[in-house]
Amino acid sequence: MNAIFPLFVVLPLATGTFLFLVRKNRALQESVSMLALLVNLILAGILLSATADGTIFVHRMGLWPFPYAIVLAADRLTATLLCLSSSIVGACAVFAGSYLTDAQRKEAFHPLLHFLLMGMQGCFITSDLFNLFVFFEVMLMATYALLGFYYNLDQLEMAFKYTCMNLIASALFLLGVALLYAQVGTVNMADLAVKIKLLGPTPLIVVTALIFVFVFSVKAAIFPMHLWLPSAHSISPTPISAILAGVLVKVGIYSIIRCATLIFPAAFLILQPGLILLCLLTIAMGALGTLPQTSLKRILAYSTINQLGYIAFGIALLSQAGLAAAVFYIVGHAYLKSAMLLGAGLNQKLTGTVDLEEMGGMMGKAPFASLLMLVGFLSLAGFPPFTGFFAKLFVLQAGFSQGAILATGIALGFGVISLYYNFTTYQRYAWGTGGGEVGAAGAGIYGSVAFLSAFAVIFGLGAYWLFEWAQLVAAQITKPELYISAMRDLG
Amino acid sequence: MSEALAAVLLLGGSFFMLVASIGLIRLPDVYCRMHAATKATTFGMGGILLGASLIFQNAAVTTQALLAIFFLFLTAPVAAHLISRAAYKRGPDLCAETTHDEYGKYLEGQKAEEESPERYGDA
Amino acid sequence: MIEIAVQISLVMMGASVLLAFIRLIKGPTTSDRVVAADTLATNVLGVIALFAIQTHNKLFIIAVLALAILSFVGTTVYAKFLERGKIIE
Amino acid sequence: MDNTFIIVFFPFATALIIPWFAERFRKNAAWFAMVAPIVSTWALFNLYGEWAAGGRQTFTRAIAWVPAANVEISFMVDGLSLMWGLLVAGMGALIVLYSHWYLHEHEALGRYYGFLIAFMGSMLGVVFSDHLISLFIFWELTSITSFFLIGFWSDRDASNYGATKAILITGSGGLAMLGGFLLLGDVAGEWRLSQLVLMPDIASQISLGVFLLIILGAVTKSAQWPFHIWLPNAMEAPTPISAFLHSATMVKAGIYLLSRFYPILGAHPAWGYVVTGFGMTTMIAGGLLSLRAYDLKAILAYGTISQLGLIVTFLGFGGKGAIIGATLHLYNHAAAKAAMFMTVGIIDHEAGTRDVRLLGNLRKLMPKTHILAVIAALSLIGIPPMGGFITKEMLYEVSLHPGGPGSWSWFWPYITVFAGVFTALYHLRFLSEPYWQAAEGEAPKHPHDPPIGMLAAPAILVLLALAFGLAPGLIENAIVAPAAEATLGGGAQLELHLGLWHGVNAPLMMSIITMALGLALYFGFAHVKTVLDTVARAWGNAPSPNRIYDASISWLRNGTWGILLLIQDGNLRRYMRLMMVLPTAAALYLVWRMDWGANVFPGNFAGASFLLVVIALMITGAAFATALFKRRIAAILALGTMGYGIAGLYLLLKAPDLALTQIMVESASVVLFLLVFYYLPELKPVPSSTAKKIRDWGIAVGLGVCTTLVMAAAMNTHKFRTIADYFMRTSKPVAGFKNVVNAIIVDYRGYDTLGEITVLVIAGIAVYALLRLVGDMKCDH
Amino acid sequence: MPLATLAFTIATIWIFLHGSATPGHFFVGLVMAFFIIRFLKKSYYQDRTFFRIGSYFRYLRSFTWELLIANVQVLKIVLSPRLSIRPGIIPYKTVCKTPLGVTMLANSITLTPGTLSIDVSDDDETIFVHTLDIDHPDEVAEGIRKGLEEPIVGAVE
Amino acid sequence: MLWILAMIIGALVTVASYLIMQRRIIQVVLGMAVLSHAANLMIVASGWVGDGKAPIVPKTGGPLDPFAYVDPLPQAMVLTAIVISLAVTAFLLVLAFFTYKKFGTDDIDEIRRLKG
Repeated sequence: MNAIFPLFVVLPLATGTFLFLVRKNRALQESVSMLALLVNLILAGILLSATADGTIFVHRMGLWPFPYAIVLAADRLTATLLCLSSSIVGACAVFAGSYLTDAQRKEAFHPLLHFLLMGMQGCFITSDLFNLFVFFEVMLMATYALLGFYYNLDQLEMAFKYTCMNLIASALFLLGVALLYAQVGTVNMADLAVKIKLLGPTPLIVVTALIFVFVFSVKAAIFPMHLWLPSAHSISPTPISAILAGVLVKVGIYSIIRCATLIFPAAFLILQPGLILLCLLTIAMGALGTLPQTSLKRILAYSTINQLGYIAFGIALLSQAGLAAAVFYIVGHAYLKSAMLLGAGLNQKLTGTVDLEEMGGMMGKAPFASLLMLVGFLSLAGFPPFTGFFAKLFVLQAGFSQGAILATGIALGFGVISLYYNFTTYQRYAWGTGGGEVGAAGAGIYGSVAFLSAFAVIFGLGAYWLFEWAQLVAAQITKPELYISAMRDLG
Repeated sequence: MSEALAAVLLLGGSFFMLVASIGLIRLPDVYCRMHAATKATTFGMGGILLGASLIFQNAAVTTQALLAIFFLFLTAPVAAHLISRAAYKRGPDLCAETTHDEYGKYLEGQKAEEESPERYGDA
Repeated sequence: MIEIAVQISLVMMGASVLLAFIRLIKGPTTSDRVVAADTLATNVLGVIALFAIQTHNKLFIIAVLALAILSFVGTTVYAKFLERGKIIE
Repeated sequence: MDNTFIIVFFPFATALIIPWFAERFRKNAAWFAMVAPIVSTWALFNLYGEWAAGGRQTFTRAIAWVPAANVEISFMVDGLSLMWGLLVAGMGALIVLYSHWYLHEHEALGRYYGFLIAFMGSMLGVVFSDHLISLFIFWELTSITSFFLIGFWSDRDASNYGATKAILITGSGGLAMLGGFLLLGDVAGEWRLSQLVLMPDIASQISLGVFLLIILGAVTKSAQWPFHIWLPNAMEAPTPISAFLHSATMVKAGIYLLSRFYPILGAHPAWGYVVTGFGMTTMIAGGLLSLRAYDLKAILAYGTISQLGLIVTFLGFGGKGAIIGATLHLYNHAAAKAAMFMTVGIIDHEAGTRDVRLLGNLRKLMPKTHILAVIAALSLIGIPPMGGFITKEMLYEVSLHPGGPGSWSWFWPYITVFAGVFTALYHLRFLSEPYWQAAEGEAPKHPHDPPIGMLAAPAILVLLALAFGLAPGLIENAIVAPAAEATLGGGAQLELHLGLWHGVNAPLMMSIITMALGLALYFGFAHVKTVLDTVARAWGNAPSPNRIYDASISWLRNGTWGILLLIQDGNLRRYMRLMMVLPTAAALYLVWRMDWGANVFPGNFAGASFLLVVIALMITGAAFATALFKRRIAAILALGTMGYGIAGLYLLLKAPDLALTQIMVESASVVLFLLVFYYLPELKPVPSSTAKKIRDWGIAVGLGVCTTLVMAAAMNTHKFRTIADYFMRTSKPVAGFKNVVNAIIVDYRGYDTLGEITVLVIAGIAVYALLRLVGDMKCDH
Repeated sequence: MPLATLAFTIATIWIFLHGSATPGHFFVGLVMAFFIIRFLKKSYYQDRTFFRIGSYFRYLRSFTWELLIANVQVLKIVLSPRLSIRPGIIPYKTVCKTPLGVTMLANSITLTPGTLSIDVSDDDETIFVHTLDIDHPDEVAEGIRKGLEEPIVGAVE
Repeated sequence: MLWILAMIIGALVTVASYLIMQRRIIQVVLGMAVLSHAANLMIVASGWVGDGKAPIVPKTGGPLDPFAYVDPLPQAMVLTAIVISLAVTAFLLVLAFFTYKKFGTDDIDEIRRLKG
């Protein structure tokens, strides 16, 4: 196992390169891409089952001793997110297969998709801060290329803004790495954890932690850094926005979790009030943003911000319960939101628009599609028995039981707004008399949307298993010494 | 002995570099400055590189140094030539002391005989 | 002896870099700036060569070679620009 | 399978498959839908037997759902839940029966019956739930299903509006209730109602906030003023739905919650004031509002509101009598009001309108319907021998000796009489205007009595109301008493002897007065109406709950755009400013709050050489030149110079490879810049005002200074020897590289290089993909 | 000489001076060669350039001498307290025929005292020379003819 | 040395953030380039503890003391970072170019289709 899980980086890289070389042969390209994604998913599943018993797999680059060379590590959290990313990307690839029509654009799509996957999975499995930066850049570069896939006016503008904002984030990241290296002279996460613990939360360490919070906030769209998200998620081609909302933002969340639990636990305790404030602002911004929109995808984008606020809130509680809730929320929201964005794409196929003003009466015209969307909206609004309800419930429980009454109360209060926008959006979409004729959509599209939406129900009715797992994950990541010793023993 | 020679070469080379820069500052217009820049820098580099090759006492380094010198002598004038022509075409702001300007006349004549609208800016 | 020479020449190079840089900033015309930049590049080459001597590192000599080429390319491109500068600026 | 689970989950199972039946058998799907309530009722009776056999002891059934977060679906069986179960299931059966005649062939029957049965299931879930969370879950399920049932005719704007209003108000109430539950659970450390009712002192521990949150859930659900506004709009639903959800069951869920929490929260000091206050206000407001309505269903809706107020008032008073009265009236009102709704449905169905001004003399046209309506109405007015009389008497009794806040208890009897008068008044109106008087206008269709099947359901209900009045003994100790006991909690034992005649006493006097006043006002209704209209005109457009709701909704829809634009105005520069200023501000705040020990910053300028200074000046100057040069070529030139300077700096820092790479990269990027701009024609200069310039420079300098300080501080605190020594030692012997940097790049940190190359490749592909579009780029502006 | 030959020559030089004869370095050498050739293309038509080595050396000697003078002169001008220059642009009629000759001449002119070639007329006959001080233009021309043109003509024509 | 490094970095950051906030696309791109330089310098500076030899192990074997050399790790990291920043800057440049071509303006304030 230790030997094969670097494949999560190498396999997509090889596949992507190969796919670009054979880009002229569309059939071969697509089949190989699907095959690789399937293999990836299987590997992720194996890793998940292997980490279930709490072992942390460590792969040392070139067998160099512990803190010096790059070390890849996979614990439960990593395995979970790997499964998440590979399954969602797979579904989106299937979707794209019958969604993208423009041949000229298609040929670059699959290679870039695999590079994107490589970047994300690299971020998940690396345990080296600078290596994390590198994989961030891989991921971002792929998204820069994929976001503005058709390069119309909107996409160009969006891609440009997105690129600029993320460049600032990268610079901040390097600043953070520099500060850390200057202070403790290492870049391996576990080693950093050890030495920072020795150093204690000096002001400089706290400032560094703050910098990292903001760096990862850009990916995770926490309040001041969320500005790129609405356009990026609503303008980019649908499969990409699904991946963005489903996995990419989770990369930021994942990194924040690692910082909070492994690298700077002490510093985060000092930062906690500010973090909670940021989370509430994020929730507020997301909720506020959904209200005046008329584009389905844009509403979904803002609701992503809203949900990310809740996830980050769970993390900011810095307790095992909060983290478990956050992990549950991450998984649930990933499948749910990508399902809904793909659903928006499905409706674009059917009606040729994502503008709610031009939709309506879908309940009669496309019952199955509107049923899928209904599941999504109910889950987003936090209604039982779907994942959304349990996710919110667990976060709120953690908050209340921790005595953060006011903050949790505010977070709960914004539930009213999410109630409002979800139901009105569904009404404007499914009820009423507006909208024109409805076309047809391929089986691949319906299949992928249904596949992803199914999780909203599965993890709702089967919340038991997911939450058990989330607690296992939380139990593991709240004990950084496990992670550290796993590396030490090999080093 | 060779050390002393190397030292002299180094000092001389960098001195000429300095001269070039001073000339760059003092001389009145682009063309005059180019005189200094081209000649002195090339010469200076030559000196420094020779010095280096003397110090290293190494076939590879020597060859490299010589090649570099050769290359500099080859390119510096070309560059100067290109720049000065371009500079003139941009607007021949010759300094006040300038006495003759045959080139200007030549260009005028060229303009007169064939009106060719320049076609740039369309990718 | 060599060391002293290198030190002195480094100082001189520094001064010339400074002067060239002043010209670069002052302008006045873009052509002046290009000339200054060209000189600057050559100066940097000199500095590198001196470093090669100081740190007995042959690598730098190749660098000089490569950079000579590169700076020439740069200058050429600038010249090309100045040619059609009337339009661009 | 346990009976409780059959009762609750069988309807859901049926609801899932009903659409298929509806596809197959169209109208007859009703009979399949009918299976669910019948099975539930049958199971209920089994359960009742089980419970009675067990000595009427409360018992619970649970399935763990997410035990780790202690979420479970668990049911408790006691008098209260059994009574409610019977109410819901029985009513459900009748409603389905009625719907079969009411609905037309072509309507979406699958959706209708599906949601109807699902609603019944969730309502049963509500009344049986033991665990707080499962109570909440079923509670929200009733909200959703009612949302879809109200919006059944989804192409009507009115029903969309009504559905949104209902889901918003009841849903928000539900959220508040959830908050209350979570806090309550944390305080009590116990999530099962069956356990909570055994904790007498819990009420004293919880704060007013928690109390109010839970009450909020109840009052929004059962349409108490000022949250009553959703109920009239909910009347857009098909009439059977109105009869089921909005008179008999769902709106009574709030009542259920109150009575379920009476043993838990009843001891709370605020209970009397808050609950009674809501009840009284609602009772009167509903009565008044119903007098100004013309739509029959609106009249009934406001009537329902007022009656709910009445019951809530009972609960607010508390005490034995009040609880019994509430329980009885619950039954009575459910039966009678549902029957009245059904008659209205019949009228609507046959006459094609519900406007009392267009209807008249229906007494002659549809005599059977008329009789049913009269009996039901009289029962609610409280005329003997209907059941309503008994409850009315009890209310008066209670109001004379209120268990609630005693300070202004003299006030209660008058209020109750007042409310009773209005109850009488609007019910008389409900009878007279369509049935007895002549019509002002003309009904679309010529009304006549419906087929007998359609009359069956209301008839049964009316019989129930009658039977309850004439022979209360049938249910009083079998069902009502246990329910009241459960509500009172604390193992209360009741032995009821209800009857119509208690001899001549104060309550009797009060009801006679009520009747007299009611009749008087009815005969002088014209004057009453003018008074009400003048009052309404005087009220004018003062903020009423409805206006506030509409205003806030339109603000949500339209007003938020402006606020959003304050932040997301699409201007990249503003985004950049935010992204750079806010983090810096946060960091500064942090720096200000924390104490930095002494000598964070180094004083010495060790290692500064002339060349370093020169290069530093060069870099800095070139950088500022890049910012300040007006001409782009000059700026690019300065950028290149800066790059060369940085290369020189790398040399000084003893990083040869870095210097070389830097110079290569720099030249490459400069050439790239130039090439790109080779294709750009002249751009028009964009001036920027001085104030903006100053602001930007301010921000920029601030950032720069912060970075400088932080970097200096960090560079001054090398607490640990870096891991680099290892590389120095092992590079040559182990990795086999003289140049340690190369060793690190290709060996120790190979993945970095891998990623770096990948980035280059992707950039290549991206640019390739972009350049494929040059064709499309032509002549675009 | 033919382009490819030249390229390979340069590449071999590169290998030789790099000290390590690996294909990779050879490739690098080739790349560099192509660079150089790209930018000096004008002057490669003919393959006579390897003959008359002697006259080459003559040219080289005089050129070096001129270069020294040139730099000394620059030194004088630049470091003299008051600039005493009367610059100007004068045409110089060359007798060189081949482009290579013209180019070499132009470049040499640039590197030799007080002169800087600005442009060559389209018919490759006149070289416009910027001169630092021209009290007598014909003297300057004479100097160029003597010091440079004759050796160049001897070498390449 | 330390202070000078820090100040250079500060100056670069200043210029970068000023340029980034300007109205012309080209200025923004230039700012990004400067910013990436600043970031690389930060990394290099973070490894600076004092003067030392370039991290190249001499041929003559035997025990060498690591303190005589400067820290090689930041150099390696910056080598990676430089190339990455080149790639990104290049892409951003091309993107800006096409944005200009499509919108026909290089004024950021006018490229505002995506509000709210």
